Amino acid sequence: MQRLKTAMIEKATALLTSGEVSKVLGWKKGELGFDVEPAVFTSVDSLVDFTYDAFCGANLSKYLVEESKKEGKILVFLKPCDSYSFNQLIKEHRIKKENVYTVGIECQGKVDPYKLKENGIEFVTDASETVDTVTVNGKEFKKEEIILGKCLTCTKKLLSYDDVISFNEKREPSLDRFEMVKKLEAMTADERYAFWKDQLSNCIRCNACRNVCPACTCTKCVFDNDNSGIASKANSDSFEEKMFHIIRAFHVAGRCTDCGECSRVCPQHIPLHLLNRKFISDIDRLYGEYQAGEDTESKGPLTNYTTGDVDPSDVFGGK
Amino acid sequence: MQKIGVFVCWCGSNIAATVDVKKVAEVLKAEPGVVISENYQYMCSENGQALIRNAIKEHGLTGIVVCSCSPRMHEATFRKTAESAGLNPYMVEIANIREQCSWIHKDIEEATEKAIILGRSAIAKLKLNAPLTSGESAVVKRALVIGGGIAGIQSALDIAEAGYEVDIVESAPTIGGNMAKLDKTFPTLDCAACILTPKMVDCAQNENIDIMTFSEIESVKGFVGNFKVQIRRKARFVDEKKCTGCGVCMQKCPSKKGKNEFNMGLNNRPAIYIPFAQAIPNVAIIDPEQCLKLKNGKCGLCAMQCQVNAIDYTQKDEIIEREYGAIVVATGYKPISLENFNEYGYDTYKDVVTSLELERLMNAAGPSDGHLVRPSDHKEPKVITFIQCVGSRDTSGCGKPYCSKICCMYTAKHAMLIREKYPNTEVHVFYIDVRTPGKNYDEFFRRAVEQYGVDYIKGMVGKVYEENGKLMVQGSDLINNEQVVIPSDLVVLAAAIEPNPSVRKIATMVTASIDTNNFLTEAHAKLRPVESPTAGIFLSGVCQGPKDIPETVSQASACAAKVVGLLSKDKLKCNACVSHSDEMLCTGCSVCANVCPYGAITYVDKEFRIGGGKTELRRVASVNEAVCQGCGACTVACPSGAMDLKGFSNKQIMAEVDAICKR
Amino acid sequence: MDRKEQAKLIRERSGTDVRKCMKCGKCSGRCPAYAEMDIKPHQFVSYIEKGEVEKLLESKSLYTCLSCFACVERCPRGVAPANVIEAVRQEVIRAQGGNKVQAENIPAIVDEAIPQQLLVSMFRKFNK
Amino acid sequence: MKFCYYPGCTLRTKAKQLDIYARKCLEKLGVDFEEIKEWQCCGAVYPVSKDEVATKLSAVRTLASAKEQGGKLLTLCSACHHVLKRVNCDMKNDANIRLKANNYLALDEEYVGETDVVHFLELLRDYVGFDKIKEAVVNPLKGQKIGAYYGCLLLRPSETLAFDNPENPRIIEDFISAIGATPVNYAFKNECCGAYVSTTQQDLAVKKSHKVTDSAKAAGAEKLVTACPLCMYNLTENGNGEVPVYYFTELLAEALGVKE
Amino acid sequence: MQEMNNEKKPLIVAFCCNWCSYAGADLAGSSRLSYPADVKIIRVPCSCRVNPMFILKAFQRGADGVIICGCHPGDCHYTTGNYYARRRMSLLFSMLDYLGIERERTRVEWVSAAEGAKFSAVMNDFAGKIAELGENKRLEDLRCKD
Repeated sequence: MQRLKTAMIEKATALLTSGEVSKVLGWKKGELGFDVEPAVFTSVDSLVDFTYDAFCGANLSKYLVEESKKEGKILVFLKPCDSYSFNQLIKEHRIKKENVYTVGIECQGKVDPYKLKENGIEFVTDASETVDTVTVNGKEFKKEEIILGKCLTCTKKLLSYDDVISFNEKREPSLDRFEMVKKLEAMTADERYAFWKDQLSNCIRCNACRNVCPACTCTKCVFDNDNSGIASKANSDSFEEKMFHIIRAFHVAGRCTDCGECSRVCPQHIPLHLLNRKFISDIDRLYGEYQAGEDTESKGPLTNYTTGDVDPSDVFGGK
Repeated sequence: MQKIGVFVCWCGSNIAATVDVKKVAEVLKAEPGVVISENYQYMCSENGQALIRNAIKEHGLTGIVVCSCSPRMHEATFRKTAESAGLNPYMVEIANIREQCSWIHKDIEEATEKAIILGRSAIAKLKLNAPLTSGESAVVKRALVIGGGIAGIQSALDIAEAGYEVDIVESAPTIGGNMAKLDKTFPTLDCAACILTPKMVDCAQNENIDIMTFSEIESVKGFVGNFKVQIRRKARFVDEKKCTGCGVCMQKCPSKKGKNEFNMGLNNRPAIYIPFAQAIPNVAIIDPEQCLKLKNGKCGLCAMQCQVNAIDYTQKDEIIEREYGAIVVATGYKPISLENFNEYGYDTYKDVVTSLELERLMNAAGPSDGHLVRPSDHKEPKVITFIQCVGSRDTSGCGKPYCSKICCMYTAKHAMLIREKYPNTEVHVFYIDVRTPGKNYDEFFRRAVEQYGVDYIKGMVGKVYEENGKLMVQGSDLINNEQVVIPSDLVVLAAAIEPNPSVRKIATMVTASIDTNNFLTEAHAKLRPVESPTAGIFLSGVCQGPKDIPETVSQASACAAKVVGLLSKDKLKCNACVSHSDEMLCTGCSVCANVCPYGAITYVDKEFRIGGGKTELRRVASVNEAVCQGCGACTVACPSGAMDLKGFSNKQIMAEVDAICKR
Repeated sequence: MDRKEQAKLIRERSGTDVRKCMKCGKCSGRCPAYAEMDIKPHQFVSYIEKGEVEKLLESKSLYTCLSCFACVERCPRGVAPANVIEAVRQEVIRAQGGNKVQAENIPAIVDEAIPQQLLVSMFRKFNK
Repeated sequence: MKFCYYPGCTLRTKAKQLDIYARKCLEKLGVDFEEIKEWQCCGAVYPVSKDEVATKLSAVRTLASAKEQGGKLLTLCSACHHVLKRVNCDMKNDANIRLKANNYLALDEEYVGETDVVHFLELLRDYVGFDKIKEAVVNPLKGQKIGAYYGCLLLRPSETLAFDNPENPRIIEDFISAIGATPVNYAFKNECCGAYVSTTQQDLAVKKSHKVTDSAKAAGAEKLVTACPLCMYNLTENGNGEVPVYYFTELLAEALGVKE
Repeated sequence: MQEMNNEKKPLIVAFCCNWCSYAGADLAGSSRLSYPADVKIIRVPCSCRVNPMFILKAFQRGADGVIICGCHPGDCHYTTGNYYARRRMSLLFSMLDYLGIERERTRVEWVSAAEGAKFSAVMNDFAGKIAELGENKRLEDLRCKD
């Protein structure tokens, strides 16, 4: 991990020095060690705060929507999952590609701070990792015990970039990403209802999921727009949050790359990605496998059709 | 402050008998924003409209709700009413309390309650309506006629006569259609060729008409006034421009086993052929299934014989694209296949023929040169039995549920002609009903019975079988209450007619409505009988419903009049209910353009103020209002809610939902 | 039971909609037992449609109908005249003393070759 | 695929040939079949009336036990086939009859028409295939001119029976060709022979049977084949006596070389 | 069948496309083919105009069933609208089912302008199913309690 970070800083320094880029989008250390934050570095000097370690879970691509509009080219480091979001944003004309220099970096799963806390670690003094383990404050964890949910099922590959930094150390996913979706589908309607009622009633409408989501880049969200007919700031009845989450999932259906940021940032630990994954698994099942963000040209499943598509009445296998 | 007027129509007793219209008016009057609420016997009548006009002026209404029949019926009427009183026509909403309320409910209380809810819903929507104005689009001054039978020919001639260019696209190698195959025509008994072929020649000679035979419609894009049509000109392996129609190639062609389509397969034709003597264009065509050169490369006799080098074995299908302002569908009919009617032995016995086959057998240009002989042994039949309604009026699933309309008359014609030319021939006709509405039609039929002694038997045939060389026709004689068996030499089946099978594909391409029998639907059975509900698509001939020649020609001319009316305009008013993008919300993500069937959405980079005296360049969607047809696909695809549909906005529909769901 | 009621019952039992008949006579045109019938298949449909059953109950056609379903097969309107005849026959044989076949006549009928099925059918068709 | 073989009453007595040869042919053709357990009479006549339920129950029992045995119900006699197929259709489509029959029978599991009723000729056409039969023939009946006699029960009403084209069927002709003989087409192959009234109104039965046999004779048929014991009896007893009638299975057995 | 008492009659919102299904409903009307008054129709230009938000809004406001009717696939007045609607509704309905909402409460039917009888039959059937399901209890907590 250290050599990866070193190589990244070298790359950033070189590009800043040559003037090819004027800014670098990366991660900055926090006070507690695991509270790494996305940050823009504008000079070689400022790179002292630059970091890349097992805590850099945040997806940087969404920041480019704003950053790429500004003057000067920006260097961005993209983990595999970030690069799918990046591609999707390119497809939707949300990022000015000519203003961005992309460097793909490899990733073997990022640590989930909540799981650290559960293991009694409140702050990080030192950390190191291998492909399969993470050692924090001298304590060694197996990756599958400690990394983010989204990383456990990750099968994403390094796509195409201006440059790639990789030492060919890839971690294999330890779980099937649709396992929980399948489990829910196998439940009775009553059980599913109870599950979601229980989960979604925790929602406090902090909008963290919406704010982090790289597919949610609307200038103004329909939920904030009086003309949409569904605007609401807070939940006025208990269905509101269901409605919010269904609509949000629907709005990103076919565009969601399954980056998992929504669940990562949810302060209430609601497994929001299970809504998106339901759409993804239905799309794969009904219309053929589709991975949003794998390319920048293909038509999304909801802006496409075949004349022989299944009827809504047959989605469950007949009326 | 909105001032809304509510107008509840009785529709005579159509609404008032089931809905308490006074109560509806009264309750709706209490709705916020409603300043006047009236009820009247016929709101669509001049008096009713005057009542609305006066109320608009008197109360300064900002919008009106009419509780009446379906908006598909009178929305346009009331919009005009509003407009004439100075109100924007889109400030009108209709609550459908007839088709969707009074006509389907019996309980007055229940129907009244529903009518009130529908009224409230319309008021809720109206409150969010905004005055709309229609854009304009230019009209391409050229018409397309699909189908070159008598319907297409007549429509094309009339349009061309009015001074507009028109193309006829015909799938067969010649125009003329079914009528060209007929011998004589009822009720005047003049010969079909004598009245049709001059019209065909007119088409060929008219400068405004371009005939494309052996061609099919490949795709249709666009909208009224601006259709873009791709036409596939199928390879005929003969250069149309060079061929003089001399016919030498036909004589020399060694492959003579092709079924002669023009003679209903009753005889054969060579692989290179001209469909019939008066074909337009009078140009040969090669049947690749039969041609030895095309099949195995050996022959080439026709090319050697051709003086003008018109033969081109390498010819390929060609696709051309043209623009039209209007499209006439005149695809016509064909007799149904008789596979479900084996009791009449059509597939089993050679001497059981269809009426269209009989036309060819009796036609001077037919396979027997007009000498009526039976197909099996070419002998003159002495007893001929006609069976009517073969597959018509059949709801069992074997045939067609409708009356084919032409069979009674042509059967009477056949019977009469046979009795006249061969007085020693016995003619029987099995019928269910003889239907002869039309000028001089019943007189015609009676002549067959009274003057020519044709034996009409009321009853259907149950079975046709061969015994001792005769075709035994066993059926009911309901008047005599007997079962009769008539030993016959020739049996003629009046097979039902059905729309040309290609019409479904064409209807889909031009987005015209089509009914369960594959007949194209007219916009209104009485008031707009020659137009499809889809603007710019017109219906000519049997594609709209069974018709005889006089009716077809009348409809074809009516259709042409409508087309000319359209083409005479320089600009058309567009649909006002179009999509528009809120540029402040739009992120330029391109999702909407992906689902637009009309290509109406483009993206532009526009400068926006972002405060602090700064601006930024943003990519936003822009809707071409002349092209947008207002389906709304983009509005749902748009995640940001920037795309909305005028007249059916998110807020309006939500308001309707709210009003309906209010308990 | 009044005759109208009886007609209604027969109509229901037949399971066919006699109002769909367009009076083309194809059923009678096809019927192989037509000559032996006093009331013809199309008349059965017509009488039932009008609610007149009296003549039908006495018709000998009830026993000459061969149940060959040719009329059902060929009706262009999906009416089943054979079902109507059967429904009337049921009305007759279900009534007291309505049996057509008497047990004492059986020995005369039975011959060496007669299949069981035919005897069973005879009882089933003509007796309660 | 398994077939539950249903002989029916007549095949055990008067129509033994139909039965015996059928079994031999099935074995020869390698069809997986077993006789249906505890079969009952099909009821002989399909009760057309909508208010008849009790008379359909024996057929339902047979259908249900085929379902239990997990095979398609294979019939031979046209009358049995007609009754079983139509009752099965009622159980599938007529909610009233389905409810009443199930209430009455109180089976372990409700019967709702799951069984496929397949006639032996359909088996030959759709499951074995006439091509395969042609290959299996060791003793082709060359030169024999045979008329197919369909009668009514296999064909009508075609909506339910779905056996073949009701006015111009081909299946028996194809069968005749497959065993090496020459099919003879004649007009009355699907006309009723009048068997049902042969006991009560013999004159009519004679008339109808003559119509069939005369028509076949005139067309040049030397013999007729049928699947129906009623037709067999009636055409033999009441026909013109000039064209002998055979069960199709007998001819099949002969052609396959399993007839003793 | 009518299990609910009179105050709680089922409430069904039907979104009908203007060209086929709304015309089909008109035809049902002019043919006097009745269906329950519980069904209230909202006219939209095309089934593709139906936003999932409308459906959720209807449930939120107390609808017991929502049905979307459009032209038969292949017959859309706008050529392709119903193909998009078909995908959208397939996914949305599957999602509602995933959240434990009775799948019978939502339906899509293709009804042409010629199918007045079908329209009536569909509405009778749907209204019957909704009546059988009873009040939208599962979604009770999504009602605005005003």
